[in-house]
Amino acid sequence: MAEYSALSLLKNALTGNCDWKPAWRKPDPKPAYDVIIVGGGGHGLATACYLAAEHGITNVAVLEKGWLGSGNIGRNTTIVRSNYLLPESIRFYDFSVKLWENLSHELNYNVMFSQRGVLNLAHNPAQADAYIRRGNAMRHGGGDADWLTREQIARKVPGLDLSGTARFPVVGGLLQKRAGTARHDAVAWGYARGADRRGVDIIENCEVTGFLRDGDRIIGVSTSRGDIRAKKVGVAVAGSTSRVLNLAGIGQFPIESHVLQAFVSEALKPFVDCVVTFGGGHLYMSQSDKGGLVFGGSLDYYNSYAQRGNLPTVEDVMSEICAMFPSVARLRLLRSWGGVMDMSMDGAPIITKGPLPGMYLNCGWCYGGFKATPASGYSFAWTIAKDEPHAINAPYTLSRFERGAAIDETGHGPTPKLH
Amino acid sequence: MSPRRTTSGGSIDRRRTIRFTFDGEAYTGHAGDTLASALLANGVRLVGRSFKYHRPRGVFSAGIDEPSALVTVLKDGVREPNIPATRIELHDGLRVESQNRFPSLAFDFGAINQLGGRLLGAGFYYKTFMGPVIGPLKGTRFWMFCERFIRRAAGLGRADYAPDPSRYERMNAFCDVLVAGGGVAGLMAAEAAAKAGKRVILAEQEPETGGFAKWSNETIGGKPAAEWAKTASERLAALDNVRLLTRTMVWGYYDGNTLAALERVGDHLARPPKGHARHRHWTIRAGAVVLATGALERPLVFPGNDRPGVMLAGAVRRYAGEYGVLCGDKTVFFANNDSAYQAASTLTKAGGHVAAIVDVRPTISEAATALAAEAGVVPLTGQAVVETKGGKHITGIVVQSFDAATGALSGDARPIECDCLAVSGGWQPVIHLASQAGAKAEWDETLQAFLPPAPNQRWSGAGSFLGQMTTAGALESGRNAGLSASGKKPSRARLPEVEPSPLEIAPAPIFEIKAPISATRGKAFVDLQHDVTADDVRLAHREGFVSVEHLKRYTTLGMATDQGKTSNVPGLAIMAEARGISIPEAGTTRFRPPYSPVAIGALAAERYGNLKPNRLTPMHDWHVEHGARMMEAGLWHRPMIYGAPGETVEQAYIREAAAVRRSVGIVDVSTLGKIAVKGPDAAEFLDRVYTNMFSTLAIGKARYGLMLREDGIAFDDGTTWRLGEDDFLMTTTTANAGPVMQHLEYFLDIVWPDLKVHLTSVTDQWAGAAVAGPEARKVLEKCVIGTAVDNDTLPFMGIVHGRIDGAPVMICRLSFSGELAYEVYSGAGHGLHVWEALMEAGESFGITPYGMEALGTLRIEKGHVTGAEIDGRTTARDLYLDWMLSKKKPFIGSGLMDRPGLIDQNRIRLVGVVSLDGQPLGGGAHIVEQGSLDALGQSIGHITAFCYSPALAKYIGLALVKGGKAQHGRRAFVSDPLRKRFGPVELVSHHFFDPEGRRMHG
Amino acid sequence: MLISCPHCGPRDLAEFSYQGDATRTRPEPASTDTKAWHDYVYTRPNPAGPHHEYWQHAGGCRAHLLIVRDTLSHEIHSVALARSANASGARA
Amino acid sequence: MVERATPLGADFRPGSYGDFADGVGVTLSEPSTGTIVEATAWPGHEKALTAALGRGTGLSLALAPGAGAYRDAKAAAFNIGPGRFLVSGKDEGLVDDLARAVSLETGTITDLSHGRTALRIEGMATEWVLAKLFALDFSLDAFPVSAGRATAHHDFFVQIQRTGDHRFDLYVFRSFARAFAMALRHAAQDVGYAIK
Repeated sequence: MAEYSALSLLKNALTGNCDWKPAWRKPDPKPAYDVIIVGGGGHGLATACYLAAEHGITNVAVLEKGWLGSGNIGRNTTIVRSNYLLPESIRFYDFSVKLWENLSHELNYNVMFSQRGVLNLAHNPAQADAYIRRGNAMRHGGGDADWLTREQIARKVPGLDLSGTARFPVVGGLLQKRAGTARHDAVAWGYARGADRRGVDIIENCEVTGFLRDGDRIIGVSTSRGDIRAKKVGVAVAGSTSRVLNLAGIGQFPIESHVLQAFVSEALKPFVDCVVTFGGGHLYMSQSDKGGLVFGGSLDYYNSYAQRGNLPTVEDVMSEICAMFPSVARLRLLRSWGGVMDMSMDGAPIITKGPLPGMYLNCGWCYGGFKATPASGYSFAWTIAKDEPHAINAPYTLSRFERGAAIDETGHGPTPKLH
Repeated sequence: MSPRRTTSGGSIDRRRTIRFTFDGEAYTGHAGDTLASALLANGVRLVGRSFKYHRPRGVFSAGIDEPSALVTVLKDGVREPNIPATRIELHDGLRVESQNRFPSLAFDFGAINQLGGRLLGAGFYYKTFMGPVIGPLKGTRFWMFCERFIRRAAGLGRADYAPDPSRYERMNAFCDVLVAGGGVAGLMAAEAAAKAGKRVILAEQEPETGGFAKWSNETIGGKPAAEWAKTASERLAALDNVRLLTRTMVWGYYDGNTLAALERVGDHLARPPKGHARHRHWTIRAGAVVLATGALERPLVFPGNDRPGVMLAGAVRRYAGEYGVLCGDKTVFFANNDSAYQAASTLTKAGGHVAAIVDVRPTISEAATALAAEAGVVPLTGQAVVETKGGKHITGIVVQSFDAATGALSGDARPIECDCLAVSGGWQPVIHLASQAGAKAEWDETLQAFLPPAPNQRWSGAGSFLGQMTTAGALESGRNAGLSASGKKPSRARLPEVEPSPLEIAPAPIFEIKAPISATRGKAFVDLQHDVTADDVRLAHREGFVSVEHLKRYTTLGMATDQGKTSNVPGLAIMAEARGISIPEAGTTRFRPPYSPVAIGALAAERYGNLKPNRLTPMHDWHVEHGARMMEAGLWHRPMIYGAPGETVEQAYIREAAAVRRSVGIVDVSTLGKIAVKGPDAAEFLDRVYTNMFSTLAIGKARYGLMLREDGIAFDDGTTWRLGEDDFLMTTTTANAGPVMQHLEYFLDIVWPDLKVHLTSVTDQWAGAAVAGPEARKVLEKCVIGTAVDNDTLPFMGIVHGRIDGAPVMICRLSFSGELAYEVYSGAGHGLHVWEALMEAGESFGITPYGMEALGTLRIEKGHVTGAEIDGRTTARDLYLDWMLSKKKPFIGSGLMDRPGLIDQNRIRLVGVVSLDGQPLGGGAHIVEQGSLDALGQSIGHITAFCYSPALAKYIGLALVKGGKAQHGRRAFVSDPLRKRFGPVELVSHHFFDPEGRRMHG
Repeated sequence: MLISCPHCGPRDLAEFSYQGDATRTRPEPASTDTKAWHDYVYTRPNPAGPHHEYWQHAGGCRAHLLIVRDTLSHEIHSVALARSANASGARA
Repeated sequence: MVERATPLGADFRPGSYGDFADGVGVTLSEPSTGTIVEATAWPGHEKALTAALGRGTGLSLALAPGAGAYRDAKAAAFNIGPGRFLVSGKDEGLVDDLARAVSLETGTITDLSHGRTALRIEGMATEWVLAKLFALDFSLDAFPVSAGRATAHHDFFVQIQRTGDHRFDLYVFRSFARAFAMALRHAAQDVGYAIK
């Protein structure tokens, strides 16, 4: 019997649920490992899991400063999609969606990936063209994309303001059917358990306070629980990248940390089926399995490590949601929170060997880290194991800025707050 | 045996009867009632169903902390779900429905979930529904199939899709001192600050100030406490420097002492007056804040603790004291502290009957014993409730001896009959706002509660928020906080007198009675709304979800609409015990805004239904009157076409564009960004920001300019006019007017502060009309006076000043269309006047107004680029504008524009596209070298703009294609799978029409 | 958040536009040192703590401000008009 | 002379609106401003500029941020930024007078007579209505008569001068004027308003 299944649930229910094992062990750190992953978020845990599962590298430790999954894996709006414009992005995120589709099985953990679709609304002909360009790019890249007319949208998403008098009337929408939502915490826990069951040590409350060096080379880390040596050190601490790189003496880096707020309403009976994004502003909304409407908007637009948002952004987001769904005005905001985004200079991530010998870096996820979790872990594990990038992360170098090879989905250039 | 109304007492207005319905059934209550008190007064105990197990639930609290009695309010033709009955003021016509039940509240199919209790524990969903690995339900299908049913069962209330007709508004306020909470401490603080001459705002979430004083039956200053509070409140309301806001909850504490509050202006009215808001969202910038937000009572955790009739002791007290409602005929109190004895006393005084007091402590204070005696009972000390009896409401309890030190139960289980069980597990200060403000709460061993952290913004605390649980403490700390917020020292003046309070409010450290649970006893709930049990907490512990955040996420503890107001601390205590550590070691969750749910419409209020303002040109009304179909361009509205009856969009723009090439057309270009660039260094400045030279431009001439970003990517283009030696008028694209202005201001303020240049946005100062076509000059000749417009006076790129029909105009000979063309600028207030004069002058030439579609057609024919090509990723070279990159001087972007990746010939670059099958091309379509709709080829680029060209009589477009110029003459295909279009095209030069520019120079 | 504009006084965050890190030095305009330009345009210290940054009071007096603000607490330590701050060499 | 058209449109017509049964709380109007000019001094020449503006308008302008001066129905000026002033006058010739008065050594003058639209709000509920839109302290102590403020309500940039205890002149970009008037009217619904 699989550790987790309907049968095991029944068996345990009959015995008072006393036999469940911890989802992951709580080991003390060993003095040395083959690979250390700094950062027990989604990407770090996925990396460890794939190192063990795909490359047979099991002498691995994941070091987490606080509680596991406490970064953006635990504070995002749970959307999974690959509706990108540029070929590099499409290739990477489509690969990720494919991994998502089998993830619950692979991990024997229900991450509740639900392909409910993501619909981007277009409000004028120019915006429609831009979305169609993107949808066509997705189709040419091998992915799925459909264009919906206003009538089709009306059937799919009741409650949207589709009147001609709307300030931003809907002219159509780009639907990616394979996109959807997943249970974010379950992804962290599932990967943690998957890694743990394959022998990886997951060490919580273990803050990296410095890097051990042999000349230029990184040979381990100092932590709040002692020094730990490793042949390779992977860093996957999006949100804190600059802080951790600082410990390695890297003081300037193409990353800014910004706060992004997210919101959830009170739980409701099913209200909206797919993920909807509003083109008249920056807003996206979906509904969780528990019933809360989950939504978010733009960054707060200034550097922050505070996980604490500000009021004008709250008001902007609420205005947009009311413009999109006029009935939502009557519903109530239950909770808001902030996550710290690793905003890169072109909006695309960095997954690379380096920048120091013995170090491997995974960062710069901007808004897009959650959906990337499987592909990020997969390709980062590959890069660490083989010392060269996988085809999907080959463009995500650090040197691309100096070479003039930015991967700029929005076209906003080196203004991180706008990506 | 049921709850009922007393014959007298309380502060409700018994002369005013109010009618309301609950689940369609008609009831009455009195003015001053909440829905909860009125339902209880009517003997209604079953009010809702719980989230997961659909267990019957009743009113549990008397305030904002209510976890169980959630209802849907039907008003204004819309549904408002999940509103606590304890927060709804009774008013005539109130209609309310219970929720999360089917088909009815009393008989709910969902209750079947209770049978699967152990199966449905914490983490249940993560361990199953992964589905088969093969077959039609593989992948995500099986989960999605199950999810449909799970979603229907989950959720609480049902929302509808009818737009909310209510009005909401925002109010900005400034004050020296904001007092959050209008209980005794808050009233004292506000008065002290007001007397110190400060501008004060006092916000109280309830309809009346007073807090506990309203129902405590104590005296303050020799008067009944309720009366004292009323007088204090009236005194404050009479002061000019005090704004007293009731029904106003401060819900968010943001940076820089900015606080957010929600005033429920109209919820208690049957119908708000015309134009008045339902809710008002206050943003308050406070010099200092006094947090006097009080404390909330905690329940105890024991089997069956969720049955209707199990309530908080403080709530039972409030219903008796304030509403004249007895929550039962036979009430048992169950406590670990003395506050339950005050409640019992109040209940007795109101005419209620106390059946027993069960206390987990082995000994209790004399004062408590005395209060018990007044209530006619001897407290059952050292005992605990281990079971409740009953179905849809409580009918009795079972008690057993309890060892407070070990938690062990012993001896006989003794039943006690009752219909209400009033529980008190101690008090938790409402520290949410302080926690939001930034710091971590601190555990207090004595009070067994989290106390507010040391302030890290300008706030001070007062009253039970600080753990000052007595009225005397509230009076004193309130006054001191008010003084301190006013920058004054604590006062020694006499405070109003109160009775001594020898009671022991600090509780024994008991949170849970661990009695074996069973089907009949019921589960021991921690979070009543989300059905999280003590066993769920222990299961989370067993599976390693031990950090408080993991506990919360794994079990959903504290994540319901009440945000764990009654459950957070007990949950934490149970986890701490399981881990064998102290509560502060186990941690506390961080509180996030809002303190309690806030209507989303209230937060959006200030937009007035218009997310973005409409920006209109001076000729807007004319366009609309003349059949224009308007389209958005950023905030602007511009004519897309001027449709004649029966014309399609395509027919209209072809007609308009053809008219321009044939005779003359006119288009509104007022939306172009315009910036006055003035000063002795203006020319030097322009040399630095444009890639090409402007210092060499002659006065009275214009030049086309291109700007790059610092990273060397093309940013914006436009013409800049030299009106004088030190006076330029820069034009930008419509979309980039704001960003360009900001870009220029940044460089002037930060990079080149030594340059003497002033910038002013004059976009709105000028109306612009472009007159284009072979007959354009003749039109101007007919109406312009004060200047000639011939080729010598007004050559290409020349500027002249004159008048049209009395209005001063400035005319520049510019061409976007490739025709002989002029931009006629006039003061915006004269724009329509000049436009009409031009129309009249052009009448004999068949002047045709044209819109954006025709404008686009004309520019595509000429191969001019716009935002579709300058899309933030293209370089000047990609667009074949390298001739504009001056080699004589550096400019913004010159440092990085030559990076290898940016000069790669194989980048996607500008080409022209001609449709070879006579079909339209489609914006956003891709270009492929081979393939079909069924077997999509590899994309080598995309179409940025297309049109039917009347001049060339075919469909043409602009595209960005790999290799650019090298592809000229090549065959390829347009591939547009989203619109199911695939067809042959030829890639050609983007200069389709009159490449030498003879016509515009003509 | 309130920002005390040296010209306009304390104003709401919504009136201001964030203009980013204020510690970088722009290379000489004619410099062809791509690395120097790269560092200026693309890299930042991004500290967790006091941060020197520019804001524009876009919805007010339009002036750019040099602000020192803590990125952990959002507490603002100092605000100066960027023009005078840069001119007087007070720049970090 | 060609009359300058108002951007406010046909909806902005005299009458009483909103909840005015017990009288109107505010009155809205479009005051006639022949000239609106932005005048900016080079750093260090602020004093010379205010003096020159004084010569052109007869106003005596202090040099403090936000300071302003007001002569009923004649001219008004207030500071809107470092060295920057918004000047308005009834007379259309004022723009030429000011251009003559302010030399290039002192600063620059930019004509915005067509580019900005003034809206006047007055009445006992004025501060209440304006507080809905602007995060400004409208108390008399914080915002004295004749002082000015440059501020914003979302996409609306607005420059405000207090011209009476309960009277303010609001200068907005002309293209936004109609939308702004709508927002103002909406905000005044609950107090009742008249358009003059």
